[in-house]
Amino acid sequence: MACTEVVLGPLTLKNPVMPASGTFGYGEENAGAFDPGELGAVVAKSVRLEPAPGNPPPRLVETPAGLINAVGIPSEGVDAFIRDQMPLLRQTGTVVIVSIAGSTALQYGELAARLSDVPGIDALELNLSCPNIGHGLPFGQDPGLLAEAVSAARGNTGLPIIAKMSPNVTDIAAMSKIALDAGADILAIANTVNAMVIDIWKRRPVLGNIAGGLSGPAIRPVAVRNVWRVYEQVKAPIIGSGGIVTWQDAVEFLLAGARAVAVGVANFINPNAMKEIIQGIQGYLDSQGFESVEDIVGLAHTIGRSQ
Amino acid sequence: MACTEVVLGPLTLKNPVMPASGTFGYGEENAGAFDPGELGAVVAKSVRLEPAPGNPPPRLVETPAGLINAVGIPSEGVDAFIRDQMPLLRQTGTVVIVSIAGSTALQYGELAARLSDVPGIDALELNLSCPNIGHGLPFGQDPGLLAEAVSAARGNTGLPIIAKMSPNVTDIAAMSKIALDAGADILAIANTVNAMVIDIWKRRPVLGNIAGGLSGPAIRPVAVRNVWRVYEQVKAPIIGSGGIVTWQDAVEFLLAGARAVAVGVANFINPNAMKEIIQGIQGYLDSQGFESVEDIVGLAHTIGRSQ
Amino acid sequence: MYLTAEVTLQEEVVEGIYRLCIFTPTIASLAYPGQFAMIRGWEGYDPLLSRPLSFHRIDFQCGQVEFVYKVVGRGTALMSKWRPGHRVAVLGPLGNGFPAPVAPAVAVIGRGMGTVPLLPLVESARREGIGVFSFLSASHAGGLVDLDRFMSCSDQVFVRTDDGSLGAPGVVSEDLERVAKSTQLSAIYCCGSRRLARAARDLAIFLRIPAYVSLEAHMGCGVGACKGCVCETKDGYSKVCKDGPVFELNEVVF
Amino acid sequence: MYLTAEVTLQEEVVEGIYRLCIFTPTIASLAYPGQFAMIRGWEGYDPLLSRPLSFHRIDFQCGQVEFVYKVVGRGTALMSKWRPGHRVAVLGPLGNGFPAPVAPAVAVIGRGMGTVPLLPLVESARREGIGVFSFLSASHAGGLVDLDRFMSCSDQVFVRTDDGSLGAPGVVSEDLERVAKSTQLSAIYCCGSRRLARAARDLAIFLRIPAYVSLEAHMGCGVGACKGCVCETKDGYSKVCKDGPVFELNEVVF
Ligand SMILES: Cc1cc2nc3c(=O)[nH]c(=O)nc-3n(C[C@H](O)[C@H](O)[C@H](O)COP(=O)(O)OP(=O)(O)OC[C@H]3O[C@@H](n4cnc5c(N)ncnc54)[C@H](O)[C@@H]3O)c2cc1C
Ligand SMILES: Cc1cc2nc3c(=O)[nH]c(=O)nc-3n(C[C@H](O)[C@H](O)[C@H](O)COP(=O)(O)OP(=O)(O)OC[C@H]3O[C@@H](n4cnc5c(N)ncnc54)[C@H](O)[C@@H]3O)c2cc1C
Ligand SMILES: Cc1cc2nc3c(=O)[nH]c(=O)nc-3n(C[C@H](O)[C@H](O)[C@H](O)COP(=O)(O)O)c2cc1C
Ligand SMILES: Cc1cc2nc3c(=O)[nH]c(=O)nc-3n(C[C@H](O)[C@H](O)[C@H](O)COP(=O)(O)O)c2cc1C
Ligand code: FES
Ligand code: FES
Repeated sequence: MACTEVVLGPLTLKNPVMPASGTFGYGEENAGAFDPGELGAVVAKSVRLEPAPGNPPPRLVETPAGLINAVGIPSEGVDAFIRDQMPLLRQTGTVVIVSIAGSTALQYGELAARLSDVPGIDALELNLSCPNIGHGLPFGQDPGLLAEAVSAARGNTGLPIIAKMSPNVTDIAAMSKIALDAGADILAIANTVNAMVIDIWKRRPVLGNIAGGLSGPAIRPVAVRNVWRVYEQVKAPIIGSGGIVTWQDAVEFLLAGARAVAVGVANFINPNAMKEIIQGIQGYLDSQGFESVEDIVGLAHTIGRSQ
Repeated sequence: MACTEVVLGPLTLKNPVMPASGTFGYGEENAGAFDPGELGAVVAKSVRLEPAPGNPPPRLVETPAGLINAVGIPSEGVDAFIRDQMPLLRQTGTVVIVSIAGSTALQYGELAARLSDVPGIDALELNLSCPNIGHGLPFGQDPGLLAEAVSAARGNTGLPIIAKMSPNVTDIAAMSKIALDAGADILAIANTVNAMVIDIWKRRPVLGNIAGGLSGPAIRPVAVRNVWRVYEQVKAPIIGSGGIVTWQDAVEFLLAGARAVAVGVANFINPNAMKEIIQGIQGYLDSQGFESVEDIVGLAHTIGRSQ
Repeated sequence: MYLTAEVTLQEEVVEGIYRLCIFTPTIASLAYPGQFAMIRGWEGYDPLLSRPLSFHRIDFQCGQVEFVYKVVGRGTALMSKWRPGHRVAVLGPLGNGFPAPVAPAVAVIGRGMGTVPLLPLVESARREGIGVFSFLSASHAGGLVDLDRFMSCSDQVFVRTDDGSLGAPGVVSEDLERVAKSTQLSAIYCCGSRRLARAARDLAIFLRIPAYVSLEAHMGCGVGACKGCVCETKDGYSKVCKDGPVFELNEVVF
Repeated sequence: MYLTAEVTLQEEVVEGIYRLCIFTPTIASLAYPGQFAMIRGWEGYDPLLSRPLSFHRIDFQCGQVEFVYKVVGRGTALMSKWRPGHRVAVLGPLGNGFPAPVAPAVAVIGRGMGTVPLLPLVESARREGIGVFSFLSASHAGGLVDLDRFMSCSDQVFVRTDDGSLGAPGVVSEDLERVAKSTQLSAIYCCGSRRLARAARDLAIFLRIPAYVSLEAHMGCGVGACKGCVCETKDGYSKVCKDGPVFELNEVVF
């Protein structure tokens, strides 16, 4: 049996499959199809410094092969998170990744500081797609803010930092380099794509927040392309995500250069998805004669096109 | 019956529906379902200065609710285009838009010069998504190159100029302003989204060109969002496109702020699509009590959210 | 429970409204009135998400659950083409259903498809020997699905249709008010109309009895993980799938 | 022609290979061997594009066209679920088919699903009184669809299967070479295998007779507008849908 362990810089996972932040419950909000401890990691929904209600409903709208969400990062605040959620996360017995979302660069620092000494956290993921206070663009779309936010977190924690990049940029590889230079260890490629739907009968946007982020199979080829580019231009471990539903999709990301994958919307349509993906990757490696996941990371770059 | 005429700055169309460049044959490559003369405009496949073969096959790959193409703008060259294609285009009897694609900014100028005096051309569309020679990014993703390409065309023609913007940028509104400042009259929002698919059995990209542009319903919510943003921030007529298949989709773009719409992949799956869209828009206006297309352009911005 | 199960019956009850039965002993043995299931049974990713449907009948003896749904869009249109033998993915039972009815009698008040989740409640009340008064409205008679079942399990049924095709025209909440004056009700259960919900709330406050409403929202996960399906309550946003779909009526901000 | 038409027959010929008949007098009256149609008959946008299928039989008397296809992916899997009465969108006939066979005799050589477009050619040659020699190969006997029809319209049929389940193991192009030595052929028609195509090309050059091949490519529009379906020819890229799908064999760069 091929080895499924993957090493993402300072972080080692027993297999390359984890949920995407905000799409999977590790405790009671679990559809109960399998034990989250089987996952390479669990990833919590992004947490804020202070409690926040999130966006007004409707928060979801379906599109062809996609889902737009404008949930808006409701949060119980970091203190309540540490008190109420961390015990559940720890209990899963696998690697725990906590996603944080700030409204200012400093808040990323503060969140990192608060979470650094909490037992049971293995890495912090910075959700950089949140709009920031006092500036038009989210952190992930502004090179300066991006560097500030990542540096602020880096300055306050020794935990591995995953920078979850926005795909809504001209050059995601350049932005990734900025995040790495500012201290990120791992890149998550990528978050949702800006999108919206208008109700032609009400003649207004469907979502309470007007626009939101598109996820699901519709964006998979866009995410694969982003992983491919970043892999080519940046030396850093990549967690790939965007529209992964089946193990075949996950293998596609690995071949493009991801070392691990995050699964989002698929958890909604098939609560067994992540388990099936873990098994499917294993089966692919075995049947294709590979010895480990690492063997296929980025492999599609190196095999010459034979015709 | 509501009036379907739309005025796009210097260009007046009898109705707001046209094909997207590269997806519809006005002459013999027409699936023959209706007379192209019924369209608001016909738009030719992008033409180059010199003959070019285009990309190696495979050039197309399907994705969930989408199609990636890496056709690569094969062209007979502008001279052969003027000789062989223009008679067919003129013959349609409707507004003729010629799309041009340069490999350098100067080539946009040269193409504009060559086409300016050709009878029967009503507007030039600049396809700014083509990679340029000697620089990493396509014109549409580099502010400096974008300005150069548009200026070069503007300097050599009095024809209305449509700048077809790339959605693969951080801020499409800012890029649109650059195109307008450089002399564009009309914005086409937007071209295809960078994307790719990897064959997990061959372990290499499916497309001969590795990556391509994603179109179809998958990107519709992304395109609507881009039209919405540009409409909010830029004063210029917009041609919306991306994933329009039905008249309802077209109305969505008009409500978001487009004054006209371009239909691409839909022509492949329903050769009657554009005709049905024209009729559907008419029916919507009539049944909803609007007097003209202009009445609903951008309307979703102005109606307050009642709850 | 997430499982694959077989469609055992599909029938068009009236135009555009279908009855769908699925054989799934596990879910049938766990479900209670007011809960729902997320259902998906098509190829491909368009539409992408599962569709939530309330249990209309929970027959744990036959191992079967029954849904009644209206075709309103592409998901339900695809559903209506499923035939017996077709296999579908079902996640359920989900959510907090209706608190169990208590003696002496309960009132259920619903409109249109909102009567769907009320039927299993009425049937269970009847089984427990608790009185039931049903107040049902719809735009037209066809919209009152399984009226006969409501009749056979209720002490009294009041019916109103907008077009007068069944029952005198009028407002069914007024019927409820009238009945409430002469009958001791332990609770009111409501679904399918904001207007009826507001009327039921005011009456329940006046009578000092609990009242419950079953809400709908666009759903992603159905299990509380995505926070996509919120409604506004006095405590802020609540998740319809997990905190509901049944809420105490006066907790909800309409 | 772009029209909506009704499925009249769907049957699984052998495992994974289906026969699909569509009633469309207009297309049946226009189509000729080697042409194809783009077909789409599912809801939603996943899969997005129509699927190209070659005519397997063109029955203009019954107003019917027949396709034979193999389930290889999601589009063909969905297709296989269509039942008589199902309505599908058909665009066709498309492309340049096979040049009409001329006396005294033609050879057709095909492998697997590549035999599909050859059958109407064989049938029309027979109708015209032109001799036909058919050279068919497949991985196993089941892959030789409608062998009986080939038999009844050919002067001689040579069959080879990789697993020897029908015909002696061997290479069907060698059969062709052998026959070509003793028989005067006016042309060779080929489909379904690069290896066979190369062999046929070399033989045709040697015999100084024309040879044709039907190619496949991923298609967008099917009508020549999108330039998505090119193959490499001596003149550069050619559009399979419009310039082909049938090409002169020695024009194609393999
Ligand atoms: C807990 C719950 C229980 C439900 N029980 C029933 C039931 O027993 N019978 C029944 O007929 N319907 C029920 N619904 C509503 C049903 O889920 C929607 O009608 C269905 O999902 C629409 O899917 P569609 O693809 O046909 O429509 P779409 O094309 O997705 O949309 C058509 C219309 O339906 C609305 N809609 C879409 N999805 C939802 C959703 N998840 N919730 C509410 N509205 C939606 C859209 O806004 C739109 O107006 C229930 C909804 C919830 C949340
Ligand atoms: C002119 C023409 C005539 C054809 N005639 C027949 C026929 O008579 N019988 C038959 O069984 N098949 C025929 N094909 C091939 C058939 O179109 C494909 O098998 C079908 O489109 C696959 O669709 P899918 O959704 O099932 O597979 P997908 O899931 O789309 O793909 C599965 C596999 O099929 C390949 N494929 C997908 N689309 C095409 C395409 N357009 N052309 C070639 N390969 C493709 C993919 O690369 C992949 O390997 C023909 C193709 C062309 C171009
Ligand atoms: C309902 C929903 C909520 C999400 N919440 C978060 C979040 O809190 N933090 C975050 O970084 N990403 C969030 N995301 C983005 C996902 O983590 C993931 O990056 C995205 O959905 C793309 O993956 P997918 O296509 O597999 O869903 C959310 C996505 C969805 C659909
Ligand atoms: C096969 C194909 C070829 C295209 N060729 C061109 C082109 O030559 N020039 C151009 O500006 N856009 C080209 N496009 C992009 C379309 O014009 C359009 O912007 C895009 O497909 C989005 O619209 P759609 O989703 O409706 O297809 C092409 C698209 C496709 C699918
Ligand atoms: S549907 Fe996901 S939280 Fe309710
Ligand atoms: S499929 Fe469009 S040119 Fe051939």
